[in-house]
Amino acid sequence: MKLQEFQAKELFREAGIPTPTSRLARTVEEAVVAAEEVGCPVAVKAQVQVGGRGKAGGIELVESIDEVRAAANRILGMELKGYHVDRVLVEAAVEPANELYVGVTIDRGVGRPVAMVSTRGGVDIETVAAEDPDAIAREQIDPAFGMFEFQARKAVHEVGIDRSVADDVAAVLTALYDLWEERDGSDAEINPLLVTDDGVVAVDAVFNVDDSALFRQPDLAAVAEATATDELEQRAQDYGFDYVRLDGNVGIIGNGAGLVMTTLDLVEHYGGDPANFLDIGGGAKADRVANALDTVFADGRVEAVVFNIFGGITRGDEVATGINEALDRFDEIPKPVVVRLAGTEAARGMEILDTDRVRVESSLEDAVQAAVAAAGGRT
Amino acid sequence: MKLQEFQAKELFREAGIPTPTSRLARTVEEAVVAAEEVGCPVAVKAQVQVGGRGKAGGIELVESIDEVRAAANRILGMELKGYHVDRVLVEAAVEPANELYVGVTIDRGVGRPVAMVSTRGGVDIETVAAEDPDAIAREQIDPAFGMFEFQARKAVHEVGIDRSVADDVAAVLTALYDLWEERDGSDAEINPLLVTDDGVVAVDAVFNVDDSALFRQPDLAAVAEATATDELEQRAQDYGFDYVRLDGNVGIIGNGAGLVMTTLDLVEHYGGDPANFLDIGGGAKADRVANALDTVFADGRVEAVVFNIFGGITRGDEVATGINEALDRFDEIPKPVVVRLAGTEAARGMEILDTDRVRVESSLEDAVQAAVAAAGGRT
Amino acid sequence: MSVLVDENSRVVVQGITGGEGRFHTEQMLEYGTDVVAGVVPGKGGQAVAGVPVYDTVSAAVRAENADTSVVFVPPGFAADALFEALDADLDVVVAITEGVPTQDVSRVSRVLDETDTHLVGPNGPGVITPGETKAGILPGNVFEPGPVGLVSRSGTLTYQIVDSLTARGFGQSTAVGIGGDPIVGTGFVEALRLFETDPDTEAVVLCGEIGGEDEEAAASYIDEQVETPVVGFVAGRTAPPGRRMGHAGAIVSGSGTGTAQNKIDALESAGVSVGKTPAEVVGHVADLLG
Amino acid sequence: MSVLVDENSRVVVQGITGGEGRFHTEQMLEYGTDVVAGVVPGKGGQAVAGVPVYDTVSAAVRAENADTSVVFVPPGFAADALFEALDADLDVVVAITEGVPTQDVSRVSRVLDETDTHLVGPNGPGVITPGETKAGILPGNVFEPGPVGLVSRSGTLTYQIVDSLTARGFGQSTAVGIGGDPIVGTGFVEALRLFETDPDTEAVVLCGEIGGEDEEAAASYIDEQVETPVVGFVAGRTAPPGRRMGHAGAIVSGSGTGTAQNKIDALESAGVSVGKTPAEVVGHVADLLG
Repeated sequence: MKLQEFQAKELFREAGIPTPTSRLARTVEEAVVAAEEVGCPVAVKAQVQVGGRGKAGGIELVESIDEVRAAANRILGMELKGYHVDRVLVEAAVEPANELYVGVTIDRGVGRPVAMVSTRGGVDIETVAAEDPDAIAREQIDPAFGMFEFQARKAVHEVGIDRSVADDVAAVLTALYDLWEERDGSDAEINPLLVTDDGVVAVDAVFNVDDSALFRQPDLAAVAEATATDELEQRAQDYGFDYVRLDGNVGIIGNGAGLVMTTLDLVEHYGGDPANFLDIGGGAKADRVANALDTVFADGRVEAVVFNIFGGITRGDEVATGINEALDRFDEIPKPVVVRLAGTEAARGMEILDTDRVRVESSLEDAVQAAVAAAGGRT
Repeated sequence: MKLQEFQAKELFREAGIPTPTSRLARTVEEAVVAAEEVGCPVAVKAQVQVGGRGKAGGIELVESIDEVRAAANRILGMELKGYHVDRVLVEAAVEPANELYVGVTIDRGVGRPVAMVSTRGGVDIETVAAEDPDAIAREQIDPAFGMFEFQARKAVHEVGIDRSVADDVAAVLTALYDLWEERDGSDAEINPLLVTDDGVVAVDAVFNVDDSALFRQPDLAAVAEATATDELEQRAQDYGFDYVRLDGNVGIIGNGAGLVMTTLDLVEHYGGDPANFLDIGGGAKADRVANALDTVFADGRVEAVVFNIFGGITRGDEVATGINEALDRFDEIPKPVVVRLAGTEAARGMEILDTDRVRVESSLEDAVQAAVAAAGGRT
Repeated sequence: MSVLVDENSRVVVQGITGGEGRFHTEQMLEYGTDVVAGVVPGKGGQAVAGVPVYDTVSAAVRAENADTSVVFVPPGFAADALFEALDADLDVVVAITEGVPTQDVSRVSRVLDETDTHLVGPNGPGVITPGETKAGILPGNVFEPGPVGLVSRSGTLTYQIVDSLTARGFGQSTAVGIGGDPIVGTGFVEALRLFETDPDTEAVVLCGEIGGEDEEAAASYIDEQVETPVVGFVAGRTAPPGRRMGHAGAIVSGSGTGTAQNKIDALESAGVSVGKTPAEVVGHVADLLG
Repeated sequence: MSVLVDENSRVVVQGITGGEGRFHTEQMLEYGTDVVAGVVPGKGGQAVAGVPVYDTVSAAVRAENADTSVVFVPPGFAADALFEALDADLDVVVAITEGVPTQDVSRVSRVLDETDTHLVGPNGPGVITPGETKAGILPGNVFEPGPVGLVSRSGTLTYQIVDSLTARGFGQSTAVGIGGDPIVGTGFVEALRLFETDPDTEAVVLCGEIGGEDEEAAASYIDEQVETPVVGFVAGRTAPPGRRMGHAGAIVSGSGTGTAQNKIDALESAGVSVGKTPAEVVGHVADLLG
């Protein structure tokens, strides 16, 4: 779960990481008041959970209150990479200066945390990693001990941070690691960490929380609930589904991430465009199946649905019953549905299904091809 | 540094370990008021930093206020294993019941903490360890992680703690370990941990703090300073010496624990009785040497002093100057002093020494024999 | 022969009194697994489906000689259950639990590195050696004994492929569901290493998916150390960057690493026949084992 | 030959700008030790007695090829300095610092167990190979090259015995001051193991003291694995139980373990000639090598 910039900065401030003065604003007038409090020049920054806001026009640096008004007016309400912008952060502008990068994440290859510092902040760090790997110091962290003090010093010196701010940067890295550990971060980044005459300041803030750990981070879980922006994704989240909305017209429902992804891949393989990823999870009962179908039907772009279940824990008869129940909610079936059931109680499920309302296929490949055809091919 | 019972129990309470209600009293009248508050029956317990208080008559269980008065009157002011009792703890008596043992210490053999639980509390745990080792469950702790939750459960079940209090005992062990870790304990013990109808309660409390860690436990360091009871030990502590008072008449000063202990051993080997252990440490200057002599002279039992320095970092000339300075403080040298200097600048030290006032020997064995003879042999 | 588990495995189920633990204990018993003990703190002395319950893993191991654990303990307690299982020196620990915090798994993995135990999972369906035993939640009826080793990050996708394999007459030596989380115990490389030592495994099917670099690591390892022919599949070719697909592992980062294409390229460079569809995977196996 | 350090050792001094660090750097240089670098965070670029100072151990190792560290860092920062030294993969780390909290040393020792580094100390005088190099604070003038290996928990007692040995013509191969704390890196057993592999060490003097069970462990090890003759000494025969004598290690517990007599008995059972006085120790060495 990705926190928005202002939420991440709130965590940073509590952890003692310097951030510029800022105020959150939901309207143009609030933005003006905020700018008056903060003092121009300010940056007006769209608060959405995606990266690359600057390039996409979601951040504007302005000198006067009039410009704040214009910028807020433009940014509030805009669509940014699929997200509706309903809040901006009005933040004191920091003099352009040396830009550093500081980050903490899990190195999946070794299964351990890694803390990173680079003198090449302000740009995409993955590009730096690819082009100039030595410009990033990496310290592998022992998760039993957490980060040793020397590791922050070492990272900072290895990468050649200027001696005058070396201690400040080491302190930020230590604070960021401790925050990451304490608040169950998956990734935490400051890019850029700006070097000013008074020390360093975190101009941007990324903090992604491990979804699996939200149960022990209740305040962050509450934030997550409050920030879903897409109405369909909100509905899926309320139902407890793993759901991702895409751009195509073939609705896809299945059980198990790997199998659902494979179904998406097959839709594309057979010339269609997936409309979504929806994993109903293991052991789903009829009601849950109905909710899934309900979610996908609600997507106006969907022209046909493929339902692909391989029963392990999930029982084919339960799924079939759920599909029937979901269809009962409609006088007329809104979109063609192709069902493929395999595994546990699949045969019984096939019997239960009402073939007047859904098309049944016994192979995955046939089911996907039928759905792609029903949707009328690529959008 | 050994905390007194009431100090240890204060820590236990903060850590959530159940203890009986109690009040500290410095006078008989305070003890009576305390007993009225706590409610009879109560235990009146001498507060001194030694074990085995019960056997030595330092703990009395009484039923009435009159008995409290009598017990406090007897215990306050008594000498207990060399310590003057100036405080008693008046504590609600707990019904005699099943007595358990819970403890945390460092297993020096492996260099790791060990947490222990036994069903044979209320007696000397080292006797239990010798006679019935299986009656103690031991969990070696990984100092990187601290104690895992399962380890407390495991210890409690392995040793056969009754199921009805298993969770309570596990919780106490966990709390004791965390306290031990957080407050830099060297040993922490609850013996006995009493099983009552309402759960478990820590009737005694031992908490020894690692002296080396007092710098980061300032509140415990303050307690340590306030509780030295022997006037000479207090003086030595103020001077910053490692000092132990013994019963003999040969005062011993040296540099380095091993060498001083060896000097003690040699005193005994040659028929004398050591009056003390005093290590002036490494690199001592003249002033420090004078303070050491001052401390040992102040011991009325001392009949002669042997000064044994092997200079590594410590310089023989500095030591000699210090001895001369210390002797200058007296019109007449109070006790015969035998000095043996070796190592760094020993020759120069020998020259500096005033042989009218001290006897100089060049071998350790000769120096010790001379001091033993001067003290008049065994006390 | 087989890897990780076989007919001699003696299984303890941690969290046996919970809904899932109870259900799958019954399923395992039905499949023929020697489920010899359950563990639930505070519930020692009870029994579930005739299986005695102990308070601690060490008590269960001592009393019942268990060598394998299957863990159904909820996420908040799972790490402690795994630490306990590792402390008890089991040969194989299978963690079914979904949603264990990644930092917890990182700490478990730190301890695991110092043991000889094989951890499978978390967030995987477990391990099955068809006809002998299963330690986990895989649907036994899909599997048949045979020469194909299977290792996969995904549960139902595995069943899909196994079902097709079985239908075409290709049984399985052992199937290992390594789990979909960012950090798992046994990864592709370790599973391949085990299969390589198993004379009865004549081919291995490796089912990968987007995210991480485990498929790439597997490709290098195959190139250098694996003689057994490997057939591959990678799910998530159409997944958009930066979005999480279902479980924690299935997320593509913005850059090139972790994409399906990157993984497919790496595997193919190592001589792995990568199928574009599950049907193609079975076809490649047929080509190898005809 | 020698153990741990020799003329090729390249020493980095952690905490070189402090009073002790500076003084003993000069002393080591004077003795002939190759002190190639110092480390003090924030003071990189300075120099002490001509020795260049770096901010981190890794920078010092990279620039100066150091393989040995001597640590003078104050107690509150010592553990971190030791973690840093272990991270830098040095061969030998000598911790002079006195008063490092025991729990800190326990954590350092936890990391140490996973490395190939030899940690000597903390709270010891270090290591000297007479005529070649010293890494620590031992007074070089007392030592002479020769066939006697020495391992001791105590500093000045070591000098006392070495002085007598030297006076009688018995020089030393290497002397190792393992330190007086409850937990140390290299203990008696490890030191004996090293001396056993050194062809130039013809006898070993082991100086123990009350507290702990390291002498008892050494006795078992000597009994089973040591061919080189060993002469012993144990300080603290007259120490009263329960009182601490000077440093953390020198405390007798209330029961039989840790007493001088217990240690002497164990050593004698293993065939060690234990001297009652330092002079007797030298006498035993003379009997062996005379």
